[in-house]
Amino acid sequence: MRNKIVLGVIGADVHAVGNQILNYAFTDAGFHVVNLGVMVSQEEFIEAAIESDADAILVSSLYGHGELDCQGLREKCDEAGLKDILLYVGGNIVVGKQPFEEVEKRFKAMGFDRVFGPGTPPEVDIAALKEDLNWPKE
Amino acid sequence: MRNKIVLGVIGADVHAVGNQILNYAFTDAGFHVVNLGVMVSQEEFIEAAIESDADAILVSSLYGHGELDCQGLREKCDEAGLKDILLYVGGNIVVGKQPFEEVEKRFKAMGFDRVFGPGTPPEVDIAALKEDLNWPKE
Amino acid sequence: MQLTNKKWDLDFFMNQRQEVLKAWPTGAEVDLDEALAYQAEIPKEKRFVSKLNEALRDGKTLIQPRAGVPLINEHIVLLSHLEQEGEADLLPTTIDSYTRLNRYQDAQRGIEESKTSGKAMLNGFPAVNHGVKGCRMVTSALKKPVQVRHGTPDARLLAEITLAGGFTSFEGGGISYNIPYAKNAPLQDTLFFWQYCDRLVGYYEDKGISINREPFGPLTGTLVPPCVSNAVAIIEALLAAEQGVKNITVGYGQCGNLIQDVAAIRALKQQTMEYLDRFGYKDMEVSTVLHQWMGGFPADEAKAFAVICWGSAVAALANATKVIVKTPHEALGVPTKEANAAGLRATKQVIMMLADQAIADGERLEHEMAVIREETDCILERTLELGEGDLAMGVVAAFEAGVIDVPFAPSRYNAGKIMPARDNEGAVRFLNAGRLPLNQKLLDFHKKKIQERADAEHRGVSFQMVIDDVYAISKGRLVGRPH
Amino acid sequence: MQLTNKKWDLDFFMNQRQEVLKAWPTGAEVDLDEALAYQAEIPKEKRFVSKLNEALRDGKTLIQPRAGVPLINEHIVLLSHLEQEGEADLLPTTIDSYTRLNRYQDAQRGIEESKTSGKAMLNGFPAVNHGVKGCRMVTSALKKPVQVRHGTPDARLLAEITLAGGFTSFEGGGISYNIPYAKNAPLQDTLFFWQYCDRLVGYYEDKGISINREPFGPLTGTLVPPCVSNAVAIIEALLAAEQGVKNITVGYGQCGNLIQDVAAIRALKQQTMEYLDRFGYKDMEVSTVLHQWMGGFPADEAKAFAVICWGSAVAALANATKVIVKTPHEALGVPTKEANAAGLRATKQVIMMLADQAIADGERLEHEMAVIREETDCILERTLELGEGDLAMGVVAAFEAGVIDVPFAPSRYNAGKIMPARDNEGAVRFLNAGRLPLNQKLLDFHKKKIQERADAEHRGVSFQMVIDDVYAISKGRLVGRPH
Ligand code: B12
Ligand code: B12
Repeated sequence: MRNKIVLGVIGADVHAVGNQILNYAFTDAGFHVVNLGVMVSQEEFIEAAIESDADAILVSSLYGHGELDCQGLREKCDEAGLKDILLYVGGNIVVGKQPFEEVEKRFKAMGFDRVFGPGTPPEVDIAALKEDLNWPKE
Repeated sequence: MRNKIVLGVIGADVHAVGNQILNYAFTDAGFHVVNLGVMVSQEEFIEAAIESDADAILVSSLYGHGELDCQGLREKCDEAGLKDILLYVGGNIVVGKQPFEEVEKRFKAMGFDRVFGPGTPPEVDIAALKEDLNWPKE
Repeated sequence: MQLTNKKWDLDFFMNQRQEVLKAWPTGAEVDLDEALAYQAEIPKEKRFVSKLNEALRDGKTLIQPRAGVPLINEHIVLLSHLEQEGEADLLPTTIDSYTRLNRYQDAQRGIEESKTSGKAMLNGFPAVNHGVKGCRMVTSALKKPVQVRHGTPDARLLAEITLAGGFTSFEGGGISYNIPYAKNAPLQDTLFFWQYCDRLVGYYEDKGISINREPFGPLTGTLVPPCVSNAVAIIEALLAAEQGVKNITVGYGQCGNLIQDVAAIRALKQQTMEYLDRFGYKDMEVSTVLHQWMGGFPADEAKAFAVICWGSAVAALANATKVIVKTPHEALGVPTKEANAAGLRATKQVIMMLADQAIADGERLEHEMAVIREETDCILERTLELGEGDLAMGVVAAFEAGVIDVPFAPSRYNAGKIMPARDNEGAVRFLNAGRLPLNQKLLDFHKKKIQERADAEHRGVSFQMVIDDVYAISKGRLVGRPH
Repeated sequence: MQLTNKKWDLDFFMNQRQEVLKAWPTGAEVDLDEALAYQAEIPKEKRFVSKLNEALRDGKTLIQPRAGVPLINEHIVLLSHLEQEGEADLLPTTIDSYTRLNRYQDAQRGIEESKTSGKAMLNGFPAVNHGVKGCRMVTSALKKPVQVRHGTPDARLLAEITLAGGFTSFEGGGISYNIPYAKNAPLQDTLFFWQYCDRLVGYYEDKGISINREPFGPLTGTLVPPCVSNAVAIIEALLAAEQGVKNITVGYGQCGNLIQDVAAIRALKQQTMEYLDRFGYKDMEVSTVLHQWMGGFPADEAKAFAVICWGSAVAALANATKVIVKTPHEALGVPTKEANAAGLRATKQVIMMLADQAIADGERLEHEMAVIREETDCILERTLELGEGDLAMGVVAAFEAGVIDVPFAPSRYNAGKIMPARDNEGAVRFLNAGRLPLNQKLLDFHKKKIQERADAEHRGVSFQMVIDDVYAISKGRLVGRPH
């Protein structure tokens, strides 16, 4: 079963609460979680994904600099040979309250497979990832 | 000096607080006030204006039925010989929050000389009336 | 006939009904047996009485909006929105002002003009004109219990139609729906009309259908001293109980000072039960309602939210059984359904955050309760004396004598001699107690409290304080300080 | 060099300054004498210290937003809006996250991209990049005092530039701007960096320019037990005082239970003064700040208003000197200026309605204060012991030993052993006190309190409670009850 994920909060972001909760919730749901915590660079995400042979990278960004911090992550994954790795991003990923559709479009254009808005509960993330990783329906 | 006014709350409206305050404030400002209180019919306004030889009628409506209650007041004044009597209306004169400009237009079309929105403080009403009655500038 | 506080005998009541139902064609739709059968089918979770009793048991505070528009479908849409988007626990149907004055012809004009103009031309739902069928369309479309809220001095026909129409609670009373809502209605008459309403509810009760009754607590909503509104609420509870009402919600309009408000709600509950007990009414169920600030609101919506939330906090801390919710549009006009739901959601959030909390008790709260209880006793005892034991007659005499006196009331049957003003902490006191039968100790207390404020403000005690206080909350504070 | 809690001698400080100012070109703009002269010209009503002292004297609660955008003109427009439309008493300048980590190059990129895209690409105002002149453009354009608010472990250059730039207050501390805001910053380093900042303020103070300092009270903002944040605030006040700071605002993030919150603010003020006194710091001016709920907010704006208003009520009832205000956009992102002003106006309305009121005192409040005081003493005494009398060294050792421990902190220098959860009334207690040096009586108290809740919820004590509590307020209640 594909269940290995790398989790972390990108950039200079220190919002630790959601990360700790996601770690707990994904582990509880049967995933093998490599949690990098907060203030994680793109390079650290990629290294960890290679090392753990991950199926997905889950990037959190809360503090507003998500757009700057995420630029180029997909390209770097490609270069590192993580060809079709799933990339999710979630949290408060832009500065301010912006229409979610536009934000989603911008991040999808950057190469993210799924984009989650503020306050998405873990159930939703978990269901989505199970689907994308072709877990059998319960 | 033209300073005689008739004051009252029109229709089935029982909002008494503003009326009592207006009575106090206009009297204090040097007007001679005939206060009819609440639940005043168009006929009562007109009778009182004739009897007291009033210079202006100040109609309050708070409860939302102002538009129904005020229809035809100007015409009845004309018929009663109160040819150019000043007609003011103020309070929460329509149902709900509506753009003030439109409301003002509708009430001016009904023959009111001035229309005051919700929560207008007495100073403003008094200044306007003094101007319309040509009181000497202070 | 002579007004007395005695349960109407059934024949007399049934005779009266014949007259009442003739006042407008829809009266003919009311068939009491059929209505009882209809009410008996309404499930528990849609009944006011069971919801309130549940909340009482669990120490919860329920939330309820005010809302009413002229047309049936629009009204259903509105109430559905409030139960879904507003998370309302209890629903209202606010009646328009023409209906309140039995001007059904004018209400009809309002319905027609609302249809043609596409704008609401009435400030509420004209239930009598819509009749029993119209009311049932409303009450059956919703998941939550629905109450009739109005301000009708003579609500006999309205009560007949709405109870047959599936409403399970009816607001009002012979004093509280007269003095603040009418100019020329004699108290004898309105007390009699409300004996009718209470007798009707008592009849339903006798047949096993329990209907909630709620005297209107806040009266004129503007600086009403707690003892005045509590005295009226207790009287109306007693009058209702005599006619057979069993489930009563006594109400109070937030004054603004936390300690005074909590004390008032607690005293209200205690004294209502004590007086009901004293006069021998058994098996009574008494709940309480706090109305968020009923006086002038700030026009700014953010500030209006603040007033709403502070009222919610007080309701929760006082552990009122329910709270009546204002909206961010309050100062401007009848709210949109969105604004109404927003007021409810804000209220719900506060109530839930405070659900498990209580105010710190202490001496100041005890003292405030003692003051309110003593004042209320003074008024009630004197009222009973004036009626020579008959409460209904006592009420008429008490208003005539200024023994009960409501500030800013439009009614000519109200003495209008008292003048309330806030003290230095914002509690509502008497600047002038008029002819209220308070004892010297109490009068001295009020005098001292008002003087403290005057000293703090470096001005003399005067009517200007009252005016300043009337505007204060709408201008962004509680006590109307100079400049 | 060895970290000790001793006032830096002037030469050492001046040497350090040379290095610090080189970190970014704008450092060269700082001329200390010229800065002193510039500060001396700032009138009283634009100075933090005088506003706070005035509020302390009059028992008032001032209101202050958070706000910062990348570009100077936009930032001025924003703050002007907040002082006019928001009725703010005190103004902030919130610094962006790159600057907070001394990544001035990235901040520069953010400035450029904000200019070209027309969107704010930074989450705050990059004051270092804008330099002394840029800061003065901001502070001189406003009528109210302006404070630097950030979260910067190494804020030395930021302090130099902003104080020279006309700011009259500086938030932060070696613990409070490290543990919640950094992952890898050793406490030795950040304590040292903040001695620098405090020494700089002390230098201004010595020259007659009084600058307010404010340790960041709420830490991670999420279920931080009062004794933890109070202990940190008191330590930072002591460390600041040693370097010559005279005017300190100690802070606390609302937990949500009224009695606990009022008790915490009162205990904080008392103990700060007592400890300052015990260590011989004279002529200290101590004010307090309450932060409206700092954890996850509800996304719905009406509910967010409710959280804001309840925080305001607590600030007023606790008589905090100021309150830091959230906005109805909190859950979604950096607020628009309109949303920010709305939060302020709601807060102002609550504060003013409660300005003249106090909470009813009583046993429960007394007891809660006694608990917080005793816990805080336990932590502080053990910290001093570990430092063998030196507070700075004690802090490093205390964090290592888990004697001070902040829940949900990102820092690897934080033990992360404690687990907070709410009790049945919503007060924050220890589900697991980790290695905090609480005595058995206190531990038993917490255990009892958590057990009460578990019993009421018919479930065992578990980590699920903590998770439920983390989400509770954003889901519309205080205590995270099951289902
Ligand atoms: C207190 C109050 C009541 C009390 C009134 C007690 C009494 N007898 O006086 C009670 C609870 C009984 C009540 C009842 C009702 N009310 Co009412 N009430 C209010 C409230 C909260 C305050 C009114 C007040 O006293 N303000 C303080 C005084 C000083 O201000 P004012 O009345 O606005 O008057 C000032 C100015 O408007 C101006 N002004 C007034 N008239 C005029 C005229 C002229 C010519 C000029 C120049 C100026 C001027 O000067 C006055 C002095 O400063 C308002 C909402 C608000 N404003 O916050 C609703 C409000 C007026 N009520 C309303 C309604 C609908 C009702 C009810 C139908 C239903 C109900 N909610 O129960 C009944 C109506 C009964 C009836 N037949 O009239 C609506 C009206 C809606 C609309 N127009 O769209 C309002 C706006 C609330 C709302 N948003 O829904 N109400
Ligand atoms: C607590 C908090 C803080 C604490 C953080 C303590 C800590 N170290 O953890 C403190 C006070 C230190 C702080 C600091 C700052 N904060 Co802050 N903070 C918050 C707050 C109030 C709650 C965050 C939280 O813990 N939520 C609870 C957890 C459980 O939810 P969550 O974090 O949203 O995560 C959940 C979901 O989003 C989702 N999720 C998250 N990531 C991902 C990823 C994937 C792939 C998926 C599928 C799902 C997912 O699942 C999580 C679990 O349910 C939020 C606003 C809010 N949400 O109410 C602001 C907020 C995130 N902060 C903000 C800002 C700007 C800052 C600061 C820059 C400035 C400041 N205000 O001081 C600094 C940043 C410092 C830095 N370098 O990062 C902004 C971000 C603005 C934006 N994006 O436009 C917010 C939105 C507040 C606001 N409206 O201004 N903050």
